[in-house]
Amino acid sequence: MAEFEPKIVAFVCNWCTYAGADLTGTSRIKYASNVRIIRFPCTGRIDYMLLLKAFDEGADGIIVSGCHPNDCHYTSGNFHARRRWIMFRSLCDFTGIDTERIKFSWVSAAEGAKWAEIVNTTVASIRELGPYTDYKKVAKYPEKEVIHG
Amino acid sequence: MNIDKRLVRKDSLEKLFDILKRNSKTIYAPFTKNGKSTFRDTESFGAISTGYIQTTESAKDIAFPRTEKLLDFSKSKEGMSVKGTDLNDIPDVILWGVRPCDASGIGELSSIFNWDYKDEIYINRLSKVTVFGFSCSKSDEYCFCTSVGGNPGNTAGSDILFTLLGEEGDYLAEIITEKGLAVVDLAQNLFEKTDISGKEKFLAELPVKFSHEDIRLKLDKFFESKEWIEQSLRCLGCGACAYVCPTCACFDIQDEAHGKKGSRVRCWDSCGFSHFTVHTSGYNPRNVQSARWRQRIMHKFSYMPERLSVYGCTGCGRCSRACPVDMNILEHLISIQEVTV
Amino acid sequence: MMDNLYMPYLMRIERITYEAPGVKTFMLKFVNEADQDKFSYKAGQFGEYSVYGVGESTFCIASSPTRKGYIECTFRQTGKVTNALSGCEEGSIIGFRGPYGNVFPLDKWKGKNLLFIAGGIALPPMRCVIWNALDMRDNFKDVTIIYGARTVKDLVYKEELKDWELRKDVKLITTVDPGGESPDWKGEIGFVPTIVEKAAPSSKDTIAIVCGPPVMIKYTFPVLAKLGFADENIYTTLENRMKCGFGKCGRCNVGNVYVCKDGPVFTLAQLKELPDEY
Amino acid sequence: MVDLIKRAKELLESSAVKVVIGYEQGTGNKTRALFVEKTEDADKLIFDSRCIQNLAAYVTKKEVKEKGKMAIAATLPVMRSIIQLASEFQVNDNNLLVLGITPESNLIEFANLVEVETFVHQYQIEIDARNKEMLDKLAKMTSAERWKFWVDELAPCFKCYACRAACPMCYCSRCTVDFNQPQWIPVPSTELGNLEWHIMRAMHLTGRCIDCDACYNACPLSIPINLLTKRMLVDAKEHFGNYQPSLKGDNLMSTYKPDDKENFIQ
Repeated sequence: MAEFEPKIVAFVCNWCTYAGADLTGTSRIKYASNVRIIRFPCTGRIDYMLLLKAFDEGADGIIVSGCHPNDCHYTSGNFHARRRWIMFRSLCDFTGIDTERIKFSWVSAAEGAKWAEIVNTTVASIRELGPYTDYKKVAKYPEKEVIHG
Repeated sequence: MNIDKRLVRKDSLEKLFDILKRNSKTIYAPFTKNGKSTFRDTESFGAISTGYIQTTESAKDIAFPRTEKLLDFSKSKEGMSVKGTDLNDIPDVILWGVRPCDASGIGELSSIFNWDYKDEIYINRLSKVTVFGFSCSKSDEYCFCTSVGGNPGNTAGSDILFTLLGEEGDYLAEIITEKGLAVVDLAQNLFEKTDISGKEKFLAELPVKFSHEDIRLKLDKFFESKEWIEQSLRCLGCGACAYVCPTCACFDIQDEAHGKKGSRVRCWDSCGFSHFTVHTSGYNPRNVQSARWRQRIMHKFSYMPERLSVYGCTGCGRCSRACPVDMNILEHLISIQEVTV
Repeated sequence: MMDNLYMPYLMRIERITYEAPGVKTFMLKFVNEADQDKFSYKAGQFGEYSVYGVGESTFCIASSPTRKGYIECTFRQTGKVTNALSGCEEGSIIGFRGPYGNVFPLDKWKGKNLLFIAGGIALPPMRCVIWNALDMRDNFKDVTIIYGARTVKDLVYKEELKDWELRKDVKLITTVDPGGESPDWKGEIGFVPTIVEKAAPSSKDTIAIVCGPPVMIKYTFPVLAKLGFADENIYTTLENRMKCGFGKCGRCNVGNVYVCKDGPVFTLAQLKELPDEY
Repeated sequence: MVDLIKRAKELLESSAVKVVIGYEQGTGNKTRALFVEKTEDADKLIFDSRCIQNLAAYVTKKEVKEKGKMAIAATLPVMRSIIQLASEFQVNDNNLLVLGITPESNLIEFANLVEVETFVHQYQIEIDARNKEMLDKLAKMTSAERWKFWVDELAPCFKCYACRAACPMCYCSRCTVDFNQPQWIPVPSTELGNLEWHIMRAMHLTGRCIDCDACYNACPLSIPINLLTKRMLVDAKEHFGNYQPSLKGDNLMSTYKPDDKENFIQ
């Protein structure tokens, strides 16, 4: 059997992390290719439902990243996001969603190397954890024929 | 066919369960979780709940599942392929422990799914079900089957109806249909010949509380009544009543897809939801809760009798028990009967 | 084995016509010829159109049953499914099941004048019966079409309107709401009920078919009554929300009448018997 | 409750309010909401320990609001809900009068919502012992065990939305689940969809839920969904300090502090 290749979805803000990831590329720093990047105007826009949907659609891990505190292009978007992440993460923990599979980080436009490192460590740790079968089993619908209670 | 009466010893029920299991029947029986009972695929006789007046959920799930695939589709380079639900996959099911009001509700549900257009998914599911009804020896303040044409020992809808003969007694088994007979054939020695008659004295006593014919006639001129507004003021517009009801059949059709593959599914819906009838334009013909409550009662006691010749209510009282704000259908029907137009 | 009621025909989009902002017409052909052979419908019926993975949406068949080999539908992009339909290209495969509902009683109307009154996106449900009538033109006396939209841009079937205008056997009156006219607009300016009143078609031996937004219908009925139309001679189609199309899902009923089975075509006389829930 | 009946009659007679929302005897041992519009109906008002439905759910209901100024018999959880609703501009002194019922079952009338707030702030929101025990039990489980617990508990949910209907904070005229563009949560009841719905519900109530248990009491299947909001309450307290609904409107999730602490962002 082929080695497990984790599918990672990264939700990043346009102004810092996306630019940072860009820098990673232009600096020719090599990093794992398991990540699909989705760009948002701001971390404040990253709805927690999107994270659940990513798992639903088969992601094994998620990266959420944006500007460092005080660096938000819109002044406070990342502060709001941070509160939301704190609560969402604890709700995930409470419902048994594997919080090890969701990495949060601050990566600025100048931190190309940090981005590469975040991706590489995330891929490595998800590779260790294996595919997110617990979630996929429950999301198996619509393959299942009838859902009784 | 004539109803054949047999005696089933108290301890034979478990043997019957095991025999059916050995004949690879799926058995849906009442199962209690968090103090609420629903019908579940049950592996052991010991897991079956007993002593309930009525299960929290009805057994309609068995022929009309809350979520059910209608068809599968997949897109590929070759084009689109669509495949209907494979009806051969539907297992043979014994529905165990259904109360007579629930069993008779199957008939009402069927009248909807057979109205003109025959819904073969429903029909096929139902055709695989053998219903073991259990008569009621107890009732509570929510029960009113006798007011809508039923009774605690009603055989309608059951393939075999079991009646407990006294607290610690044996069961009288009435074999009502060919399907019931087929079960007897699997366990001949458990169904003993008997000449017992008169199960009535073992049944719950339930006086008639209103006349459903009177209600129907009353409703003909009741559409504009203020009573609907008064009754529905405390209704919060959830779907609990519809979802526990044995005869509510309203549904929604939705597509669920992942990537290039998916299914079209049918799922329960409720006329009590405020968005049930909203047009795409935003216009809502039933834009207040009183109109939605009226629809619920009118549908069951006026529209269904007129269009399908059956009443959409079996008097099981589930909706009243499940209602978070104590909308008691029996009480409301009585007040409809009493109010002067 | 019985047919799965919910199984749509696979339809290929043969041609897409841009009608008005957000409004498109699809010409649909059956992917499987066998389906085409067993399929038949009459003017006034509707169907469930679906984009796989998105869902189903209800609208009428806008083409005339006299035109064989295809069906057409016209829709405005408003909800989830119509948005997805709008994103389809020529050659795409969509689903269609139907036909459902009752029909316009064209046979009963033979020998009479026909007056079609439509507003905005409600011309499509009437287009099937207009073309049906025109394709058997000898059976009817005068045919009048009064059609209005908010603006000139919003008028649908622009090519066909030209066609009808040129025909000697059709009297076409088009109108746009005040302020909706373009510099070269030659039609009427005013709301549909006003224009109907102005045109004052004779009610003698005439069937009126009215279709449009609720407010247009509300104000057109009294005008027709004033012109002497009997309630039995005024027809319209209702468009309640539906899911199944055949009387099971429990949404579309108005009192004990199911729009999907007993409708969508009703006479005003029938509507007046119904409770106000449409 | 003689005081309440007397006061309700006075308020209706003087037209100070158009409707008094309270409790009446229901079926069997149940109590239920009563809307008193005529003074003679005020005699049906009751109050005792069975009156646990959160009546604040009605003050945002269109059909009730349309009647005019409301008075509401409000226990502590109801008063808390009302303060939260006021902070979200759903009620105000012009359309609502609070007839408070103290934890000692005494009637206490407030001139305005500021007084209600002051009263409410005397009491902390405390999670009851039974649920605390349940939360502790869950906390001790492994992540995988908790996952199994919730998938099993939520599987029976048939999405009747009684939890949403009974919750005073779920007053949106169009809930996220009623939208289909995008369709965040599948309409049918499915294992994952049910979980998503309840996660979303808990998130939307974070910092707003006042722990009245209306959702759990309304659930026809008695699914312990209130544990989700309870855990959010506990965690919010831990991260952001003590939480009380407040007229200032600084809702937990719509505000922030530059020095909010966390330990998981790299």
